[in-house]
Amino acid sequence: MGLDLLLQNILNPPVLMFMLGLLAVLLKTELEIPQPLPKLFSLYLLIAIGLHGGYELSKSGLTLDVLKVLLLAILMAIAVPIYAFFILRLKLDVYNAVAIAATYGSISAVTFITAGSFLNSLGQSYGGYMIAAMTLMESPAIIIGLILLSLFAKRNSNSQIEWKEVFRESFLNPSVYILMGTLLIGFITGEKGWKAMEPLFGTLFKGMLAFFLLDMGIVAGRRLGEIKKVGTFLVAFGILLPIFNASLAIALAKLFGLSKGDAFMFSVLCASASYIAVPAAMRLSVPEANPSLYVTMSLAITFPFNIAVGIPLYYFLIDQLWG
Amino acid sequence: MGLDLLLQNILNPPVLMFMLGLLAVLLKTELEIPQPLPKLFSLYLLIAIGLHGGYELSKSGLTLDVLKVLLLAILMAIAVPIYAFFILRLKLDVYNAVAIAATYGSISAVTFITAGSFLNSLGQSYGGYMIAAMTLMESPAIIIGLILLSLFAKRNSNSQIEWKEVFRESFLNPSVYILMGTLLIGFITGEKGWKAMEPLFGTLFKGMLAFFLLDMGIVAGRRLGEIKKVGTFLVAFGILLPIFNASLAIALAKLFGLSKGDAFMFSVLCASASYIAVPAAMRLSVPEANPSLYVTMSLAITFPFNIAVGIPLYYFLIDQLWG
Amino acid sequence: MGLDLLLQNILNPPVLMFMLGLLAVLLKTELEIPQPLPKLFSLYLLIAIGLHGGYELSKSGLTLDVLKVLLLAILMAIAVPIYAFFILRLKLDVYNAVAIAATYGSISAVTFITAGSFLNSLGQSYGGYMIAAMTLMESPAIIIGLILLSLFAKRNSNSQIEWKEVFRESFLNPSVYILMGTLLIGFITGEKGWKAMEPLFGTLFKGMLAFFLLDMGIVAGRRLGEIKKVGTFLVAFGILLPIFNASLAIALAKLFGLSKGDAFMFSVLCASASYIAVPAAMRLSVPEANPSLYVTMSLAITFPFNIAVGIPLYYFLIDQLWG
Amino acid sequence: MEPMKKVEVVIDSVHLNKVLEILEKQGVSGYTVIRDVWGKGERGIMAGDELTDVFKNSYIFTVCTEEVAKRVAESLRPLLSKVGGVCIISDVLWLVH
Amino acid sequence: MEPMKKVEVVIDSVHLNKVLEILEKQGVSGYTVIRDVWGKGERGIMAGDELTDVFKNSYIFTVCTEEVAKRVAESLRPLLSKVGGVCIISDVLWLVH
Amino acid sequence: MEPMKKVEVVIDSVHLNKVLEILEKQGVSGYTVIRDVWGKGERGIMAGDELTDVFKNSYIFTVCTEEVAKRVAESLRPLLSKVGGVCIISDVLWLVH
Ligand SMILES: Nc1ncnc2c1ncn2[C@@H]1O[C@H](COP(=O)(O)O)[C@@H](O)[C@H]1O
Ligand SMILES: Nc1ncnc2c1ncn2[C@@H]1O[C@H](COP(=O)(O)O)[C@@H](O)[C@H]1O
Ligand SMILES: Nc1ncnc2c1ncn2[C@@H]1O[C@H](COP(=O)(O)O)[C@@H](O)[C@H]1O
Ligand code: NA
Ligand code: NA
Ligand code: NA
Repeated sequence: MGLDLLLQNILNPPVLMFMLGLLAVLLKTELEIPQPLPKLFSLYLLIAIGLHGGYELSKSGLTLDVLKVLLLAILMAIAVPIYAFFILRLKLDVYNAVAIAATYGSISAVTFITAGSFLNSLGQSYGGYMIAAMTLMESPAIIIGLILLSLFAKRNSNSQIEWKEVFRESFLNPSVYILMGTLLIGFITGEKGWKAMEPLFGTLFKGMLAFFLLDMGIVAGRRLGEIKKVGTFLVAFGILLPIFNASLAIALAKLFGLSKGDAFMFSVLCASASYIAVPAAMRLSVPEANPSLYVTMSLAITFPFNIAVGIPLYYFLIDQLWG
Repeated sequence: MGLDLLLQNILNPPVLMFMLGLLAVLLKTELEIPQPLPKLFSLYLLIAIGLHGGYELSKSGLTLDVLKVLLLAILMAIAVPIYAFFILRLKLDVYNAVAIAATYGSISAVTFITAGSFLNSLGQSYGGYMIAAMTLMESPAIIIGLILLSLFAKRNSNSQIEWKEVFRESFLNPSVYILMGTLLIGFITGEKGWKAMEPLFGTLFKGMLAFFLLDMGIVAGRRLGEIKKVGTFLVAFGILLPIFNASLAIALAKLFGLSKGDAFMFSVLCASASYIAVPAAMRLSVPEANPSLYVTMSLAITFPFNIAVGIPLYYFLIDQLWG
Repeated sequence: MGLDLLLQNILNPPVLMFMLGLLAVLLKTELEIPQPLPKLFSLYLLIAIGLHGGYELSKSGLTLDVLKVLLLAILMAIAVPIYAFFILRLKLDVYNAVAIAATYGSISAVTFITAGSFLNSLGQSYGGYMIAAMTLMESPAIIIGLILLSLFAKRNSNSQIEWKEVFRESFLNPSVYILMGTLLIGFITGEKGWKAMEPLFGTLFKGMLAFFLLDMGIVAGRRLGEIKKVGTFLVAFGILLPIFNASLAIALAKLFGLSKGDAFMFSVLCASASYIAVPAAMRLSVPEANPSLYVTMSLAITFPFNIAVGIPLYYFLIDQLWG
Repeated sequence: MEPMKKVEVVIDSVHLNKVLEILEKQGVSGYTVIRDVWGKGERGIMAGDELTDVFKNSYIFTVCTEEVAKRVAESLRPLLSKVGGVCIISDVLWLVH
Repeated sequence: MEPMKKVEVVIDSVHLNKVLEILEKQGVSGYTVIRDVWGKGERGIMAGDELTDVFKNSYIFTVCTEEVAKRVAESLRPLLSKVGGVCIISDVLWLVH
Repeated sequence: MEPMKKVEVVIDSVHLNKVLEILEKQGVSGYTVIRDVWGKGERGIMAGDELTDVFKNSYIFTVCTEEVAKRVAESLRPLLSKVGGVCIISDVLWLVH
């Protein structure tokens, strides 16, 4: 694969900041970014891509291509957790299989954002509707996971799933909500609105991403220690499944004739795993599953892999097909 | 009233962000902006308007018009809590009447700021000395309130008012202090100083306001539930008194020949109610009053009303008179 | 000394913000900037100078001059704590002498940064490698201090120094680490990287500094009360030693032919005292020493002195010699 | 001063609401909550992870009469045995005002 | 180990200083404070409102001798009955060092 | 419900890790920590200074058997007498689940 691409990706302040954070933990420095600063950054990033995506949409409008992308997004959001579950069942009990499957069925906004700034640095772009696609892909996996659970797990009465709760939790979790909301605001206020918001939510974007990735590195680093507990099977799973998901996404993207940029962002979405929305939901609804499995896999294995290797890799593949 | 004005006001990212926050609570999403982030934003906004106002003052200088405005400001800051008190006494005990009267006698910086960015979006402006006026209007209501209290409430010895404490609390509360201080700094450092501060405290202003209003929406939303406890009389009071205050302010402004922009900002100041400085003081000095009355009214009724309807309404009235 | 220089320095928003913070405490306002906001600002400032310094280095490259500066830096970082210790022993027990000596042997990044923006406002600049020099000067004092301790203090067995711990603590303390890391990132990513980071870490720099100095003023103000406990000897020490250190630094700088800007920044480094890294290390390794001595001296005496008087003073001296 | 029982609970923060519901249901006169405590127990270390919010505990205590305390303890048991956490009861004197 | 009393107080944060003054006045050897706790009681829910800081409690405890504890309790009563809050006292053993 | 001991410690946060090591070494089944508490004692006021992090305490409590509690107390004594802080022990009932 194009080594230049790999370097092109890694030799970027944001990615290097991520590694700086990782290293900080490995070297046992006491560097930390205490709450609620990480919340400030993640909130900022969500609002920023929401507003910008909405503004882009207000220019492009809702074309048929958009619908195509959104459909593909939902399709994958339903398919991934299902096949992931059955793969995981080969080695794991139902509870952990469900939790991990749901984690990989959903997406990571920060991976998406980092991929976006990588695409940018190559002088290319993607449609604002990809933000909508991302939003649509965040929640279904939770529902699918719990359906699988109620199908395959024999639980005693006092641990019935409260479906109403679950649906609210899934479709109204903060990140989904803020993304949808700002997408709408960006769409409504269009050019004028964006001009007013751009200095904060546009111009500073890359710097804030770098700042946040420093924290992501620290958080991921803290989990590194637990990888051994995770075991080879799950480590392999945490790397191979994303590659598989991305490849599948690329194939579909080609089949449905997505643009190069959109195809890339779509593949990144499918390859990424959730470390906030889904874990939160799983802790509540599947306490039998072990968080240090699914959180560690998503944060300490898949996220770093995607940031460092996955992003250029998927782009490389797409570059071959789209040219 | 000009529907276009209403839309012009609402279809702005900041106001829409406020509604997004409100809705987040109504939909029971777990969206929250934890402390001390709100403090960061409010501090930023206070410093920003302080520095900018001071810079503007350094250009315009202290003219007679300025003194006129400041006098009007103090006048209203004294008058409002007094007549508000007697209106409230029709239905409430002395303690709650005092607390609510003081709340409406003081001002809300964020309402003022939002009005300012609305004025901006209409391509108009106001004098930097309006910031000074705002600062002067924050504290007197507290003193007036406590004077009314000592006149009309028969309290047992152990709850004597500690006047020294009260004066410090009122005139040196953080927001008053930071506004006066940065106003002075902006004035002293003038052009050169502002050039250095503008990238952070000028260019990013609208974005930060939008970010903060998202939080204001959440906080206001949390109180919405308590409106029923507040009762029709106080709900009506929370909407009608601001309109009355604004109208009175507009009349005075016309009488004293204020400029259009200044008149508008002045009317907004009189219409707004405090939800930080005064409640803090009231909790300390009037524990007999029920915070969920005065906080709810100011945050969940008057603030949203002013942000969404009041601002364009007052502007509309002024537009009729100033043309 | 050039009064104009003094004013030139003080009549700057950042320095005035510092005084505003100080005054806030003296006037007993309840103004505060709660954690982790100060951490956000200090982290921001460290990252910003790190990235920018690295970028500058990538342009200038590692010349012989650079090595000269770095050597001087290490030299002073070793010399200062030693002679400071023996001066302090005239009045203090070993433990407090060690802690204070280490405090003054190390540096204060914020003093350095404030000096930098003062230099800027005079239209002059310094080499990016000065950041590296600063980084090198942060830790040695801790080691020297503990060596002095083990030489001169007779402690019972259960308080042996854990040298391994100490070295990690010193050379991998968060600020040293983040400075080295971002310096490297800035160096590697060069022009392209800086362009992406500049909007956040360059353009906003002065504003953020002002914001942070407001907090520094509050924190320093809180300690002012303890100055009387510190006693005349230590107060004098907290002002005279910095002046002496700076003069020595200037002499060396002249001797080794440093550029004017570098000489100034170097003198400021030697004159400044640590209030984070070293106190943290001392609390852990020298609990017998009284933190309210060394923290108060560094925060409430030396820091304000340098910010207000030291910076223009050192510059004045240099101006005489370099012309 | 009235003799009362103090019931203390430490539990994963996601389950805080369940605990409060139980307290309300058993009719305690009030409770106090400290968010963001961390600790270690059977389920390993719970050192609040800034990002994911997983692994974070809450501490709740309520002062109530002995039999309310008993009822609270009983109705907490199933929850605790499912999701972990601790519950302890001790004697206190309550200042009546 | 010395037998002592532990006095715990939960009160609206605006009144924290008043409580500390009382403790000092009664001559306790020290105290520990946890800011930003929330809870529920006669006066309804106190769930620290991020913006206005209204509805936020503080938790204070002090370890002292029995008669100091008694005096503290007595001098706290009027404050608590005016502004609300709770005060409880329990037995502890103090590790002398 | 099993009778147990509750051991509470307040100490300067820099020494928190030392305390936890001691608890582990004495084999407690778990512990709970509250960071960022402040207070006053022999060593004066410890009101967490936002910037330097000096003057900040941590609060730790562990529930354990009487003899573990005794051992913990003994092994804490030297540390406390060197760096200050308090340690108290009280009786609690532990809800077995
Ligand atoms: N023996 C103990 N003493 C104090 N706190 C405990 C103890 N055991 C558990 N905890 C607290 O309860 C939480 C959950 O415990 P567990 O379910 O055993 O993992 C832990 O994270 C600790 O905060
Ligand atoms: N029974 C109780 N147990 C524990 N904490 C309580 C209890 N009652 C009140 N509190 C605390 O004391 C605060 C004030 O109580 P109150 O004055 O009754 O509203 C509440 O917000 C709670 O944090
Ligand atoms: N009598 C006491 N009651 C409650 N907490 C105390 C007491 N004495 C000391 N503390 C806490 O222990 C910390 C250190 O105490 P000291 O070492 O005596 O300064 C203080 O900052 C308080 O938080
Ligand atoms: Na995925
Ligand atoms: Na008003
Ligand atoms: Na120095």
